[in-house]
Amino acid sequence: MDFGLVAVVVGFLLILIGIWGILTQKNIVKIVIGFSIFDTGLHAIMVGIGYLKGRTAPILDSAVSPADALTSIVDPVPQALVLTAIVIGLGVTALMLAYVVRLYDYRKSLDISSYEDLKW
Amino acid sequence: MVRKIFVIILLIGLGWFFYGMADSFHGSDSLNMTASYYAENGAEEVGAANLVTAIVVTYRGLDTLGEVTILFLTAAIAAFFLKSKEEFSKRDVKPSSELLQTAAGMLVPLIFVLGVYVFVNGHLSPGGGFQGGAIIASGLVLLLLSKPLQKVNSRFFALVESFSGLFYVGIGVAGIFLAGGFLDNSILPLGEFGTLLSAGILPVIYILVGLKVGSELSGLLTKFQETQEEN
Amino acid sequence: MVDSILLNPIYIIGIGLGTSFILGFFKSGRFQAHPSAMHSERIKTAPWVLMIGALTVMTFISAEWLWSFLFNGQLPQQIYTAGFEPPFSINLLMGRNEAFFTLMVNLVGLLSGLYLLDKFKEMGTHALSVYLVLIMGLNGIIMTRDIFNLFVFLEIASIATAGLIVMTSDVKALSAGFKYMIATGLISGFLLIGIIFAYYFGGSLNIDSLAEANLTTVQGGVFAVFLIVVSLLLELKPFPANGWGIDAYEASPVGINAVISSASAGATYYVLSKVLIITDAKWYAVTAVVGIITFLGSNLMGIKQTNAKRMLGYSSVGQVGLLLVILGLSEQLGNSFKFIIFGIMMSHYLAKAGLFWLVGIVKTGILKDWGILRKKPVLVFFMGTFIFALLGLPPFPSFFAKWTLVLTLSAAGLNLWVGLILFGSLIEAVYLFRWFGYVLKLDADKERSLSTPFYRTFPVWLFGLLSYYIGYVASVMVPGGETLGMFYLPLAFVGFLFIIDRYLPVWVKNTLSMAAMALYGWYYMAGLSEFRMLFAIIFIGGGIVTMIAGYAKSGKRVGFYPFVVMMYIGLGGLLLSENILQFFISWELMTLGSYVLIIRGKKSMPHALSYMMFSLGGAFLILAGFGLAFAGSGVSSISLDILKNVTRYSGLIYTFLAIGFMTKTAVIGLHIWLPGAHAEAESDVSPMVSAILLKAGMFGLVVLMLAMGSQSLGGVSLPYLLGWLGAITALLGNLMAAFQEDAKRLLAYSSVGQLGYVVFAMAFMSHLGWLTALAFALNHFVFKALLFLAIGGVVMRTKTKTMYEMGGLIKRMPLSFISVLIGIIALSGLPPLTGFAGKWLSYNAVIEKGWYFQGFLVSIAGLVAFLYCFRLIHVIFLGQPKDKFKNIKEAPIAMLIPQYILIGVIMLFSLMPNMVLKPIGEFLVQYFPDGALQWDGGTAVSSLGRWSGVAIMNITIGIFGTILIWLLFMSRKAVKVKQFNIFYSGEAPSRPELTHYGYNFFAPYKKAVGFLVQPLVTRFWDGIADILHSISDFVRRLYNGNGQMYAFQVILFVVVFSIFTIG
Amino acid sequence: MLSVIIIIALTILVLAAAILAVQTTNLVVAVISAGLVSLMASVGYLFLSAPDVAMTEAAIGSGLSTIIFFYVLNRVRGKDHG
Repeated sequence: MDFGLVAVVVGFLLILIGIWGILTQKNIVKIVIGFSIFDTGLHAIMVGIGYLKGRTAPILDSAVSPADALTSIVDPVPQALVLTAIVIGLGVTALMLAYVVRLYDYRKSLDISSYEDLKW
Repeated sequence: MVRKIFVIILLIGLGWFFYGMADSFHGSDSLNMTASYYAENGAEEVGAANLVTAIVVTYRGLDTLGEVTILFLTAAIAAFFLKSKEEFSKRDVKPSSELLQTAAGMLVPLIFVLGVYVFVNGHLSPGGGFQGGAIIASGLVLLLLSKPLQKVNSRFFALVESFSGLFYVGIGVAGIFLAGGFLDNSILPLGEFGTLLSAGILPVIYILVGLKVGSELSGLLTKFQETQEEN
Repeated sequence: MVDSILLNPIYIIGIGLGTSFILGFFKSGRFQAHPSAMHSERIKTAPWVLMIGALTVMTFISAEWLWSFLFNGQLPQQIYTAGFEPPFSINLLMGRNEAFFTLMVNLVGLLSGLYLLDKFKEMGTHALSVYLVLIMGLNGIIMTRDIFNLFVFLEIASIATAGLIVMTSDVKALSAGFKYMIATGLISGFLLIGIIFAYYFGGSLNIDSLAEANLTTVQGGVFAVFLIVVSLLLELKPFPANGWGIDAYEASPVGINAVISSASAGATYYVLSKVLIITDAKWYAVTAVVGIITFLGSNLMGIKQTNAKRMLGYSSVGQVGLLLVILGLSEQLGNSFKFIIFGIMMSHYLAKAGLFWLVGIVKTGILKDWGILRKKPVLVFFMGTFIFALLGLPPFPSFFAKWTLVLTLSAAGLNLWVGLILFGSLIEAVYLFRWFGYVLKLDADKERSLSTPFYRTFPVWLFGLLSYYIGYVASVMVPGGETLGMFYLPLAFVGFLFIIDRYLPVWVKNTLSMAAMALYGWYYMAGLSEFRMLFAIIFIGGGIVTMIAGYAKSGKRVGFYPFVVMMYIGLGGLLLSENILQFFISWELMTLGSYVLIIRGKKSMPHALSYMMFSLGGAFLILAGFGLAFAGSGVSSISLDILKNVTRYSGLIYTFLAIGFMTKTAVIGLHIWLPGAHAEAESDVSPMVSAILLKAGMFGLVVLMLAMGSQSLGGVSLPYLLGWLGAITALLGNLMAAFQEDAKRLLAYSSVGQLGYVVFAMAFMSHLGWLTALAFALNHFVFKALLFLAIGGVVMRTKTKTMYEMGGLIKRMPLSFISVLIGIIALSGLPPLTGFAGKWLSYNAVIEKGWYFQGFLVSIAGLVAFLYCFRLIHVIFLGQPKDKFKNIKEAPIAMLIPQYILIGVIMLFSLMPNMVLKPIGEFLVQYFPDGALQWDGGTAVSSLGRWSGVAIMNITIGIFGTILIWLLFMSRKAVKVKQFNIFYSGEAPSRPELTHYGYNFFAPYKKAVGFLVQPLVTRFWDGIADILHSISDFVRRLYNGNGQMYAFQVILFVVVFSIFTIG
Repeated sequence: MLSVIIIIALTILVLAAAILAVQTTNLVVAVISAGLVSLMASVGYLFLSAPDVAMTEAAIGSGLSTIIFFYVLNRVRGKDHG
């Protein structure tokens, strides 16, 4: 069983679930939750892509010497990217939630259809 | 309902596309060009045992600078418009239980120490600035939970944040003058591989990242926490 | 060479970031919910100054780099971070493009930073940091060569944008910002999937390495390419998945908008262009298609907008669409690609930022409240500059870019693209010119004042002036640009007039302008040959004569003279043109100048708009025609002579050009702008536009027909069609003239009819026909100018244009009466005056050609002309004087002088028709050798008869003199009754004019032939406009303001796009 | 073999939690479920030899974001749901 493929597939499914939430839930908090699941899916895909079957973490210690790193570690690059992506995702989520708070202050409503001021 | 049907149709379309992508993915047997380079040369060039850290802080240092900037942005924006009233309104918040307060008093320093440990050792073991910063921020949450009436000095976070950010950029620029380029970690000697004081300036950067992320997240949390008072 | 240590481009990023971190040290002056509680009065300019300083340094660095790329032969420089070479570490590139784009971003960032001083004071240091980070992020987007790093910078930019949107902090901005975040969140998610798959299939994150990996050939790699391209396209807000972007435009503060529109769009666009190298030809084509849909769709949406910011948002998106088209077609555009992008990009950049800044100065988005801008004429000037620049009118860079674009696309055989681009530009012109019309015409709210602090006007000034400078730069770069020197001096004079415009009285400026035109004619026109000389007499000589009437005006007449002169420069330029570029620029200059003249009239706003639309439509047809000619002649030359050598598309070229020119001659079907435009214009403008300007179209036809001769399209001979068109125009124009109540409208319609004669006569393609046409052109100028001046004088005194309200003015205004009398005699083609010569010639020509039925129509038209001429003289001057005009004065002397000069000219021509006809005939011989008129002294001899001007003159003067004396004698005996003094059963009639004999003068005829003058054509064009408006209104309902709807559209775009591109 | 079973279980749980998170009308449950999704994902990352990511996801994805969510919920609680 290829864990990498599993992660990729699960990631895609999470993305679809997240989008479903974003598109169908009226409540803006739920929309943000949809985004957070969407993000988790993204991260899962990225980690899955970097995985090589049967290899260890890209940390060189007593178990893995620099010499045989080439054949024994998984790809570190996607992991580095995911670290960045996770932090960015947190930033986006926090900002969205800040929006939610402010929107709520104005209209006392969490329904996205209350916020259609600009259109056409 | 009609709307949901449309969404379902749309998601089927998207899912079909994703299926194509997943189908085209079939793992790898060996590291690709970029990863091989890091595996072979990372330890030698950067001197960090944790290759992810080497990549995050050095090879892709600009990304990391960018991402702390994003947190900085978020914190600044949230600070801008989640501003609570200047006077701290003394509404009746139930003081938390004695137990929680005591536990927090003991745990919070420990959590802070753990956070610091994580980002100081980022180049050797799993973890680093982000994780350490996040741990520090969660320590703060505990503090806030146990003493909900305590006014946290967000000015302090802002100062720490600015200082660490500035140092970070400064180290980056120093790389141009002292070494091979922006954010080059070899402006300090690489040291002995696998020890705490190794990998050049990398641990310093990661400490700064840790401080910055920690203070940014703390600032963010404080803002969200303070908005409670307006309620 | 740039010292790469001291001016390392990475400093742009370092300084941007470092400074925003430093800004964190300042105690934040924070936003307060209650403005009263603004605790931060001792405001914090220090942080603002710091930010401006940082932006200045950033601007300087990129300017320095651009400078050395352009002038010092600097080579592109790679900047490695972390001291390792790519693809293993992130690298940035500073090349010519990067320097250019970062300079754009930093400059507009700096200026908007200045502009936003007030706003920043209100928002505090946090906003300063966010703003600075936004600019820094855009720089990063441009320079980075690493695709994940690109993602990070894109995120920085979009989060900063979302942050700045909410900093206006009203609920609308908040909801817009939230929608913006949802959409960009999804888009960046898709981008990230694309990036990681690109890494998987390509083994690198470096764009250049990915390009080498040929992802599109790797099975599965296509998915990665697809996602990357689609998300970058989505970042550029393609129609129709762009509601979120449009809302953001509407919600954000104007200084920010300027950055989003000019800088962000530029940066994202550049990113797409650099990332497309990892794809293949197919993706370029896809980009072009998305671009054209966006260009057309967004501009269509723009039509229905009433809010300036939203409208500009649609326009920005549309412009980006156009840029995408160009990017997508870059392969086909070859060497011209860079120049075209440069031109379009610069115009968009300068104009959009400038317009957004103006929105902030006017402080209202409601288009109809923009009249207030007239309080600052300079700003109106710059607004005009920006709008013209946006639409690609000369002398702005986008003009030269569009010109090159059309020529190159035509040469590549991509005619459909040319058509679509020009059509989209026309739609864009509709709403931009409507807006400009509001500014020029609508009443301003007197209560409001316009606050224009220096830091707000300075950016507008700078970008306004830069538009001209860059336009100059572009003009030198375009092929044929070296021949544009002929415009420099005249246009410099126009600039001079602009500068002195607000300070000098009208008579000084009038004198200066006349002198300048005389010099222009003397210096430039002296060497002209043949036809051109004839038109030079009309354009320049005629122009000077009509300008004498300008002395009748008092005050300063701000905003008049620069445009008059510009129009005449355009007209003169047509004559001087040796290549199609000069010709087209002249054409546009003339259009621009005349547009402003026309819109000065009292109720002329809608007419000026329709004038502009028809003119631009015509101009675009001309442009398309030139493009085809360029392609069809097979020689890569832009000389006007290529029209003689076309081998392909000749029918189409002929048609396009003919229709284009006939929008100016106002042939039936394209005439609906004319009556309003001519009739509502000021009294000395009407003769200019009606008697002179129309001839520009005729000159175009002359050039066209002489070069291309007879062509046919689909088996139909085009001159034959023109003949019919001319005949019908003549008849209907005159009929409509006969049924007008408004004296100036009557004259205007009469011009429609008479230009119909001209087209008709030219269509003969024979010696006599052309002789008629050219002679008539000269005559028409003389008598139409005379009539408009005379009637203009009357209108000036009576303050009405409605004929039945006048009457009996012969005694009060005898000199005007004589002018009109002579004018109508000349016009209606009665002997003895010049009109008769035209008639006589045309009958000869008809018989010669054998177009009897058309000839019949034209003769009827001639009869109708008698009717309206009769009405003109009878209703206005004869009959009984109205009480209120008892003490009316003769028209001002300044109006009379040109009239009598013109009368002198008429008399001269009438006495000696050979003076005009003979030289025309002589040079016509080389084109139409057969059937030339023979001259026997002053007597013309054709195959059908002979005609001597002097003899006829003597006879008719005798007859008419007798009648006139008799009439005058009889009028003494007339019984005087009061007009309108009629009561029905003791009640005053509700519409007393119904009882006036001068009202509906030709009612019986109207009953008989009125069906012919139903405003079918007007209805047709109104119908087209309605359809456009309805489509616009229907489609924009897609943008229902719901964030989920927008998210749905974004994802739908991805899915549909995937179906079309990768099956 | 054990790892395979754990992975399968994690997969099912993650998806179930995700669906629960977007479908439930109770915001508290939704937030907790979303946090669980992150938490289980971070466990999964350990199996994918990505301890750094696992730590980060656990600390940030399931830790801090959940806390922020709760602050927001606390702020807007009870007045609206849906």
